Amino acid sequence: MVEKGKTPMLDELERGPWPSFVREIKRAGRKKEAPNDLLKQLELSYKDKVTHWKHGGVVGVRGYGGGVIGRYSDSPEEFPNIAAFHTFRVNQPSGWFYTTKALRQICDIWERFGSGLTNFHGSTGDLILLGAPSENIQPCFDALTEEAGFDLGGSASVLRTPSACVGPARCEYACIDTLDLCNDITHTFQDYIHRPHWGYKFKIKISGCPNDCVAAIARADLPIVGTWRGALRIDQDAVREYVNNGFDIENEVVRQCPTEALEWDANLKELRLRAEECVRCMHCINMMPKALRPGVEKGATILIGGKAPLVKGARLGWVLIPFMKLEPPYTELKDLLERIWDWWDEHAMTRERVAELIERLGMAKFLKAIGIEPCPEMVWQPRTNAFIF
Amino acid sequence: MVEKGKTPMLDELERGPWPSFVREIKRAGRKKEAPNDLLKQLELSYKDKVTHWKHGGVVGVRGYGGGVIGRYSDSPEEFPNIAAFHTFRVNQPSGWFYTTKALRQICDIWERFGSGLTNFHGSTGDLILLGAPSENIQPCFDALTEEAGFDLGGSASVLRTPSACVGPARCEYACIDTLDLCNDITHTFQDYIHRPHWGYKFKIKISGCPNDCVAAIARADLPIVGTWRGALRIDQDAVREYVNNGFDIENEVVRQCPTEALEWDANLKELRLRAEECVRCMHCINMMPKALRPGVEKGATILIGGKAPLVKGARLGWVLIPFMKLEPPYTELKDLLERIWDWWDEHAMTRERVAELIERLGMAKFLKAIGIEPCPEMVWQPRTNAFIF
Amino acid sequence: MATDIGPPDFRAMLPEVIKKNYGKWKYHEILRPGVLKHVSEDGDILYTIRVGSPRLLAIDTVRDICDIADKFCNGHLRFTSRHNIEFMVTDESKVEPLIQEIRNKLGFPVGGTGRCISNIVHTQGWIHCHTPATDASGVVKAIMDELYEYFVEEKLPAKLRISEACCGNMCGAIHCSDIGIVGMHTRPPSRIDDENFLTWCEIPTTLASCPTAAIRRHTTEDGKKTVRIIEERCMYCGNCYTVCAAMPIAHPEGDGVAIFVGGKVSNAKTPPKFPRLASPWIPNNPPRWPEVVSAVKNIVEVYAKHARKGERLGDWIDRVGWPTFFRLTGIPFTEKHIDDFTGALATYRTSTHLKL
Amino acid sequence: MATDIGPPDFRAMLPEVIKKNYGKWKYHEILRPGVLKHVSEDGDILYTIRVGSPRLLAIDTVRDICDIADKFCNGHLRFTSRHNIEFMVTDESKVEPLIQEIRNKLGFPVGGTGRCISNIVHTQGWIHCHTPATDASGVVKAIMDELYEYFVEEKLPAKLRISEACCGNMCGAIHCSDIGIVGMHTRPPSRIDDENFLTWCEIPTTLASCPTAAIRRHTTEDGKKTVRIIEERCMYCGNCYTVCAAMPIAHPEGDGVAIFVGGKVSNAKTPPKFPRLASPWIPNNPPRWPEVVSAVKNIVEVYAKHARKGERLGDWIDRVGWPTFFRLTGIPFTEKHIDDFTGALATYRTSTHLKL
Ligand code: SRM
Ligand code: SRM
Ligand code: SRM
Ligand code: SRM
Ligand code: SF4
Ligand code: SF4
Ligand code: SF4
Ligand code: SF4
Ligand code: SF4
Ligand code: SF4
Ligand code: SF4
Ligand code: SF4
Repeated sequence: MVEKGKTPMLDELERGPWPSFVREIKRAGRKKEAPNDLLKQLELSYKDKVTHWKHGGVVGVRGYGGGVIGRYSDSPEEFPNIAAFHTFRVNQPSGWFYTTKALRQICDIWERFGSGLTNFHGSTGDLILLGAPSENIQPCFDALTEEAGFDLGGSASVLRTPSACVGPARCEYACIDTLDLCNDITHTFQDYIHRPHWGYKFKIKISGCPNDCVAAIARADLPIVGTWRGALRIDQDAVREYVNNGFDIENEVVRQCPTEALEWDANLKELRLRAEECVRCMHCINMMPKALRPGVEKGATILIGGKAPLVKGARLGWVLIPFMKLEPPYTELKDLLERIWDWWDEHAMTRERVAELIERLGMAKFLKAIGIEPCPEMVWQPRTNAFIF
Repeated sequence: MVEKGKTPMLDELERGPWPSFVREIKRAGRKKEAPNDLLKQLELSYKDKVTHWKHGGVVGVRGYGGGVIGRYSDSPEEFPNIAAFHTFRVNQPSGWFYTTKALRQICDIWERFGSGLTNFHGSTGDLILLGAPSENIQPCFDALTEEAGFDLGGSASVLRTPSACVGPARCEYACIDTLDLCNDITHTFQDYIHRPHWGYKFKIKISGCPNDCVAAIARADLPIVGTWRGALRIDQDAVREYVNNGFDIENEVVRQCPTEALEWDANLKELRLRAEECVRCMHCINMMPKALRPGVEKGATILIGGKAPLVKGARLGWVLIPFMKLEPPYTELKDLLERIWDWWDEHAMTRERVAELIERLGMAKFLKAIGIEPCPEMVWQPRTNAFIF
Repeated sequence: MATDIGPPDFRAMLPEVIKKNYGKWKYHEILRPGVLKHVSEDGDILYTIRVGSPRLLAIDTVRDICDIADKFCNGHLRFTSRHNIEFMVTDESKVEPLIQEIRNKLGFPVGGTGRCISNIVHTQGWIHCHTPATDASGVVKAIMDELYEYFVEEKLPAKLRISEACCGNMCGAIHCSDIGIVGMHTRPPSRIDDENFLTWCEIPTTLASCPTAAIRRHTTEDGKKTVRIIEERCMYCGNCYTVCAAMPIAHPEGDGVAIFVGGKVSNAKTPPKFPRLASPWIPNNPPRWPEVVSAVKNIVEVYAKHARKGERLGDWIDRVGWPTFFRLTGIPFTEKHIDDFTGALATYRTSTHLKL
Repeated sequence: MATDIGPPDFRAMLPEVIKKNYGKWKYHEILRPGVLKHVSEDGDILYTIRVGSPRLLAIDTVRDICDIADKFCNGHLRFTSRHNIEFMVTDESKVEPLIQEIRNKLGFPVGGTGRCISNIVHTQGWIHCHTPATDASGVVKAIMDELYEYFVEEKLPAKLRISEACCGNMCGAIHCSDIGIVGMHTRPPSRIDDENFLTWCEIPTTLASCPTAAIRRHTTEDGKKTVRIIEERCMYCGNCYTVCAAMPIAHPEGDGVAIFVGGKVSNAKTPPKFPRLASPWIPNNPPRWPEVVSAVKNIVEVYAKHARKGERLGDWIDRVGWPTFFRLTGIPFTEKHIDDFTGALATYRTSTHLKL
């Protein structure tokens, strides 16, 4: 363990009400040496104000092209126990549900092969096992798959680990079976997850409704967001109960509806919906979950192109298919994915995300290639310029 | 005169309730031959579906670099009377006010030297005299200036004829003296109007209030739009009168205010304004001109960069100076104009409008060069990207 | 020879009542379409009669107009920013006779105020320009004949401003109108006049004029320096022809008009905005452009039927959404409606806010 | 050797009550911060206790978590998309003891639901990455210590989501958060390792990686092929370093963080939006980054004071306008706030709608 006072800046971060990552590192340091070197190297970073990790480094397991991030210290003499400190991206179960049995198995394996440090979870959704020496990579992987039944997620130019919100498991808003869909496509496309077939990464995230609790629209090349067709459902008695309990339905719901689709008839004590105006923003439902629910004809909006800023700026996903039914075996969606990947793979430059490719070659070409008809739902508005090719 | 039946398509356009330009051409054709050839050439265009005017052609008056648009027929043998058919851009008086005396003088001159056809007015605002042969250009100009006291407006790479809404002459909304300002800067910058000093055109338009009745924001490199500081003025008695007469103030005004700055107190029968929320959109004033008026501290918002689509797309003007007092001799504005022109002239490529230059070199450089501090009013929102130089 | 005298001072042109009440107007009313009443702080009253004009006027018509102004308005009048004529009187009893005189002498309509369609701002077209893809005056006449009732009666939810420009230069400033009609070429300027090229044009300027870099240098077999078009890059903007006469772009079959809808200029309620594409191309069909006229009329009627009182066309569409606009008007939505120019990104729908 | 087995089926991980009521939940309530109650159509009830986590966990802590889940939750638990821990029980009487146990055993806070600040999504920083411009865990810890009360109490107008990414790659997906903190380099990667260049990097890929074409080929005096930076073009994005290890960009004094505000992901009420720049650069000041913490706290407090109930930070700012935001927070507005990247045009105010 790192002695108190040897890492004064990090010791400071043991204080305060929020759980401390320093305490976690120290705790792991009671059993292993790597966390202690990590802490000391980190203290050095706090002093120098730069990272002390070297650039990249390719490591991996047999038969896979990703799933492990190679990482080497730039001061291996000083911090020999983290000279090589690679991480595993372990593919989480849909919705991040675990039995304690499964978690304990992982802990035990990681105690054997790794630093004992984890991230629950990484920002893509994987269970991250943080830091193992090179020689342990393969045995650790073997133990994970054979003993615990866990596989690796994606890294590098592959299909990245899909993720999904809690959905029907615990949320009344879910319009699609996010967990089953996530599990199904993860299994269907294992090969794309484990072996680079393309020039860059591709991400899929699945939210059960437009609240988008996995931030799919911002972080997935293919965001899938549950929604419904037709009118949302109103339980007028339950609405009245809200109102009778003092809920200000006029100001908190009716006036906040972005399309003025709602009206509160104060005399009849009835909430009226002009269903054709509703844009499924969830607001009224969010405010009165006991009284309102999505409609009965459920499905999802499929979007395309969400991503982080580099290199051309961040992109939110764009509507590609306003409404698609999504039921097992999800053939329509899988076919669509294959068509998108084919086109992307054929035309993309290295490190070009699908959004960037569409922008470069044009939405019209993309739609044509994947066989989707243009519709006004795809855009906020038609073009303003007369530069029509 | 053109015989009925010789121009069957245009004859058709004599019918119908809207005033007919064909009738006007024919009427002018009773006195002159040019209009008759014009009609015949136009009939040919209607048949061929292409113009029969040749490209450009430089003509002008002594000492000026613009004000006359050269125009030659592509079939001079067939239409000898419009073989050369140049137009004058005559600088209108501010606000397009005329005495009949002035108009008759112009008509008489144009009867002497031109086709007898006019446009009241051109889209920039000039009084257009449509079609004269080359040899009449100079004498016509001399007559216009010496007899009628009219000068030419701008064409080519010059300061184009400024224009202004009717403003204080007949509009209660005017926050600046649009007509005086227009007249003043037109006279101050005659040299820039008559002789090309720059690589391209520059337009100024002046509207007395945010209703922008000369479409300055869309059509001027420097739109000037009257506005006010502080609270708009409310005559509560007059408000009550509107309401008593059945005006639905709640739905037509209060709810339409874009910033929820207004509230109608139905009990006290009082319209309340949260002045700090008002964005001066004019809506409430437009709806109740008898009761509401702009505030007392008047001035203008100065914008930059409005223009038509070619080559980089149309631009609406951008806020440059949120509020500037505008009183004779308008020194602050004129200094600003000179600074803008200096910078533009120094850096612009040929045919590069000021908006395009700002986009190419960056707003920050532009602001620095003209000595204006950045302020959040210049933008709808700050940047979303982290690509900060 | 007098130069740089500038325009006459507007003050010399103003009617007495305006000089007296300059900057002191208090409020106005619209008495009926085309008739405004302005009241000043001193209680003076001014009636304005707005008259539709073809803009292209014979001087004898201008003289007729002057006759009327002499008879009723002490020899003063004005024109508006949309090319209408305005007669102003102080005496209410003169309003009706003045309107009669206008009707009899000019035959021009009174209207265009308030929730009317006003005059169509337009440009030269085949009457006087070298670059048009369509005519201006003819299209305007055909449309206004059909929409006449909307000029003389207040039948719309709000004002509706139509503009027409005969080419992409958009002199008519259609680029912020409720309905903008713009001449569109749809053929590349490939019939290059190699003979005259170097006489009429500069190669660098010509190359630079093209927004899509579709023009490249070329030397003919007999050694003439000229240019050629990479046709699949050309978006037919015509900017090359503006700078170089040797590259005619007009084409009898390829030329036509596009219709844009939902722009506005005023800051009233909502900020100014550009109109957006409704119909990418409608053929030229002189003299009455029936397809254009009915397309415009359809949009006006759908708007009149569905928008709320006081709601500009673009504000209505933005409220109900473009999918609804396309559904109600029956205009087909195609890949041409999806922007692919520099600002395209901002037009893609980045939300699941959808009417399904 | 087993490969391509994929993740375990989630169904094996679900508690009984969830298996039974899968897809049949009817509504939920938030009983208090961190305690959700979900009721199914069959009347079954599920209580969820949400627990703040440092995300970086020692396996012994994971085992402690498992102990709690074994004791109270039949051996099931889950994590959220923002890295919190969720314990679920069906028996209301277990809620309080469970919370006690969490407090005693883990010392982690219960909260983060509804109108709280939830966990800060963040990335590796100096703990495990090669490109950071700042640390992640340390910044997050410092901020959450200060904003702790907002996690455990519902004190805000609406939910507030903070994210942190240690470099422009933005693994933390800060690019749609209410408050996004992003590591910023402000020095060009000019210390190029010419010796190793060709071993570590490909020249074409390196040139192509630069969004501003600031990298050009270079040959050293002794003939080594490498690259050089045109410094005034560089915007310090670090993308070149991502593809080429020979171009280190990190710099002790130049590195720091920028703060963006007003983004959101959900479609609730308003569409998703990107956050916008509040503070362009704040220096790294480990271990507690006091300037960053107080900048974030200031924004949270101004928001808490001025926004309406139910109004997300960005919706509030968009309603009152950015000038008001800058005025109320006292953050200076500089030329750096004015966009100059590809979408800049759409950010310029094209209206006179102004608070003056
Ligand atoms: C571990 C993780 C951060 C974390 O602490 O959670 C991570 C870590 C790295 N990311 Fe990431 N990214 C992680 C989620 C993301 C996300 C979020 C998401 O997936 O939802 C994004 C934004 C979404 C997106 O993909 O657009 C993200 C956008 C990037 C980018 C920029 C990609 C772009 O197109 O803009 C890079 C750069 C690259 O790939 O070259 C990158 C690269 C990296 C690298 C591999 C560094 C590099 O330059 O090669 C980092 C390795 C750090 C390390 O040593 O462990 N990472 N990265 C996340 C993966 C964990 C997991 O599998 O669960
Ligand atoms: C006469 C007029 C149209 C009319 O019928 O009213 C007109 C006619 C021409 N305009 Fe214009 N423009 C006229 C107002 C405009 C306006 C409106 C305005 O000024 O408010 C615009 C849009 C605003 C703007 O400037 O951005 C306008 C934008 C253009 C452009 C595009 C400029 C651009 O930067 O996008 C060109 C092309 C050019 O200058 O090379 C152009 C060019 C032309 C030329 C000179 C043709 C050319 O390619 O060289 C036309 C001469 C026609 C002729 O033979 O008479 N005209 N032009 C208008 C001037 C009358 C007047 O002085 O009152
Ligand atoms: C005479 C004229 C100014 C001039 O100097 O010539 C003028 C005069 C008036 N305008 Fe205007 N506007 C005039 C062109 C415009 C334009 C420019 C244009 O159409 O090209 C606009 C911008 C149009 C746009 O947004 O696209 C314009 C937007 C307004 C508005 C804003 C209406 C809106 O809802 O957006 C008002 C307010 C109103 O109507 O209540 C207004 C109000 C007025 C008032 C009521 C002002 C007043 O108190 O006197 C005047 C009579 C209104 C009427 O016609 O109903 N004026 N007005 C112009 C008449 C043009 C014509 O012949 O039709
Ligand atoms: C557990 C979790 C899903 C999961 O699979 O893990 C989840 C669960 C719920 N979300 Fe969420 N959301 C979760 C991440 C998100 C995210 C993603 C994020 O924060 O990165 C968002 C988008 C945030 C954004 O817009 O930036 C999100 C936007 C919402 C909204 C929309 C709120 C809004 O006003 O914009 C609702 C509706 C509401 O709160 O009434 C919602 C509602 C809910 C409900 C009430 C749904 C339900 O009926 O069960 C759940 C409890 C809410 C609560 O915490 O108050 N959830 N929710 C995630 C918990 C994260 C955490 O630990 O804090
Ligand atoms: S995205 Fe919708 S369905 Fe999924 S957890 Fe959030 S609120 Fe529930
Ligand atoms: S879901 Fe949104 S759009 Fe639909 S009615 Fe409810 S608040 Fe309105
Ligand atoms: S812009 Fe304003 S001041 Fe000028 S005429 Fe129009 S309403 Fe009156
Ligand atoms: S001018 Fe516009 S913003 Fe101001 S109070 Fe009136 S309606 Fe509201
Ligand atoms: S719009 Fe085009 S064709 Fe029409 S007048 Fe202007 S430049 Fe000529
Ligand atoms: S018409 Fe426009 S796009 Fe086509 S070649 Fe000419 S300038 Fe280029
Ligand atoms: S945001 Fe940058 S520094 Fe942080 S983990 Fe991701 S790639 Fe590494
Ligand atoms: S940091 Fe970015 S902008 Fe600078 S040289 Fe590298 S890639 Fe180019």
